[in-house]
Amino acid sequence: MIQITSSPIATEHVLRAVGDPRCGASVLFLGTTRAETDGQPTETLEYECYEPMARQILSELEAEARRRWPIEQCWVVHRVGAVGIGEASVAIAVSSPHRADAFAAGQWLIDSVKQRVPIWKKEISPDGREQWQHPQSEAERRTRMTSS
Amino acid sequence: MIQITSSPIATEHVLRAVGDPRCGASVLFLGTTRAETDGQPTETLEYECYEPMARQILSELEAEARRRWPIEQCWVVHRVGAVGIGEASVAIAVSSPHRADAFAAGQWLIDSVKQRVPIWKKEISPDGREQWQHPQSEAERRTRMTSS
Amino acid sequence: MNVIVLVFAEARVVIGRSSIEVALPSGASVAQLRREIGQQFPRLQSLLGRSAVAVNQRFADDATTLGEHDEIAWIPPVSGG
Amino acid sequence: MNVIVLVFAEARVVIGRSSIEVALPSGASVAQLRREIGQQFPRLQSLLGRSAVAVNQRFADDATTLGEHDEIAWIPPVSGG
Repeated sequence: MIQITSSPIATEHVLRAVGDPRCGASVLFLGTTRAETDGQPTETLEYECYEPMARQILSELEAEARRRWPIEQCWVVHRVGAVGIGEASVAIAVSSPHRADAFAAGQWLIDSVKQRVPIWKKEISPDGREQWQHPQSEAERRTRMTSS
Repeated sequence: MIQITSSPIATEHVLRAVGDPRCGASVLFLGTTRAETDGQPTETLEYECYEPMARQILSELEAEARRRWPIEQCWVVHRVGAVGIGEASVAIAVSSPHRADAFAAGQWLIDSVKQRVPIWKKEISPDGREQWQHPQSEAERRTRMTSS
Repeated sequence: MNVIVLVFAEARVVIGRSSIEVALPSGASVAQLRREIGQQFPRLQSLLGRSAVAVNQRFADDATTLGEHDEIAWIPPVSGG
Repeated sequence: MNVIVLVFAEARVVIGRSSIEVALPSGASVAQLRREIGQQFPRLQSLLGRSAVAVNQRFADDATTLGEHDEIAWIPPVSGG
């Protein structure tokens, strides 16, 4: 299940939705807005999305995750618009009979979302400065992959 | 934070509790009762616990996870008593500035809970047969580590 | 032919519009589109060089040829999640 | 000396009690305790062989010596999670 929404992500709903009597393991990942990035304070984040293509790529990622791991339920929810400190910008939940698969699929999905989905983040600092995040290079992109 | 409880696990509360403005990533793992194990139907599970020692070991596991990964918040909740199909017997939630640490710590914690904490599971089948789960050997224990 | 190119994020803000119209010879490729955009918006050349181009909601390489009715998008490096 | 040993799960059910009292020479080790329990409950020897022993809520090896006031527990293979 793929969702792109400008409302706060209903994490409890996502978690309930991946519950499955065939599954012994559910893994939920939440990406949330940090108060600081590299020592710079953040007031809020704003996400822009090329929505039809983002839906398309997210659906492909879900299909690929289902091919690679025996997962039963899979939800990827990405928020767009303004997201305050501590709020979730992305939620990924998978359930699987065995926990190693749920962890692996969840981690692969969030890594892939960050690399491949046409969504962009703007950081707004408390003094009003706005900075679009466009990773500079492969090296920087690899750094980003290990961040948040 | 360590909890051993005979009430249903309040997963949304656990998730909120690990939210932290310093953290960009939260990972929640839920271990839930499957309707079948190796083709055998399960009606319910019952967990027995040597509680003071279980608390002691769980606290040590939390401390070790905090030493090994830069996690900010860490909750391990284990349910005891009867747990119905689809309900969570264990919830593990960690938050971290960087998501790879949250995934690694969460996975290590559930693996360690299954190996080291004095808690025992009894499977009760629909026809009333009861079977305590006492893994036979290291090899079988390794198999269990990859299950649920 | 004239193609419409959707633009996003920093490119959108600098250009001040969410799409641009670009005149190209008919049957032009993504590579030609990139050159034309780079000439129109020299301030965005560095960002353009790091960007992808999508045609009909799929990432496209430089050799892909374009038609007037294709949905074309300039995709700056992504930063979702 | 007499020590009290807490028992759990299948051991508890087979024995029918949640603790047992075991008579041991004073200063006896965990290894001696295991032998004594094995003789008292021959049906549980296989489970006992796969079990751990905890003393004062810590896993203890066979050489650990026991005192009358220690909290001793027979820990069958665990299956939480």
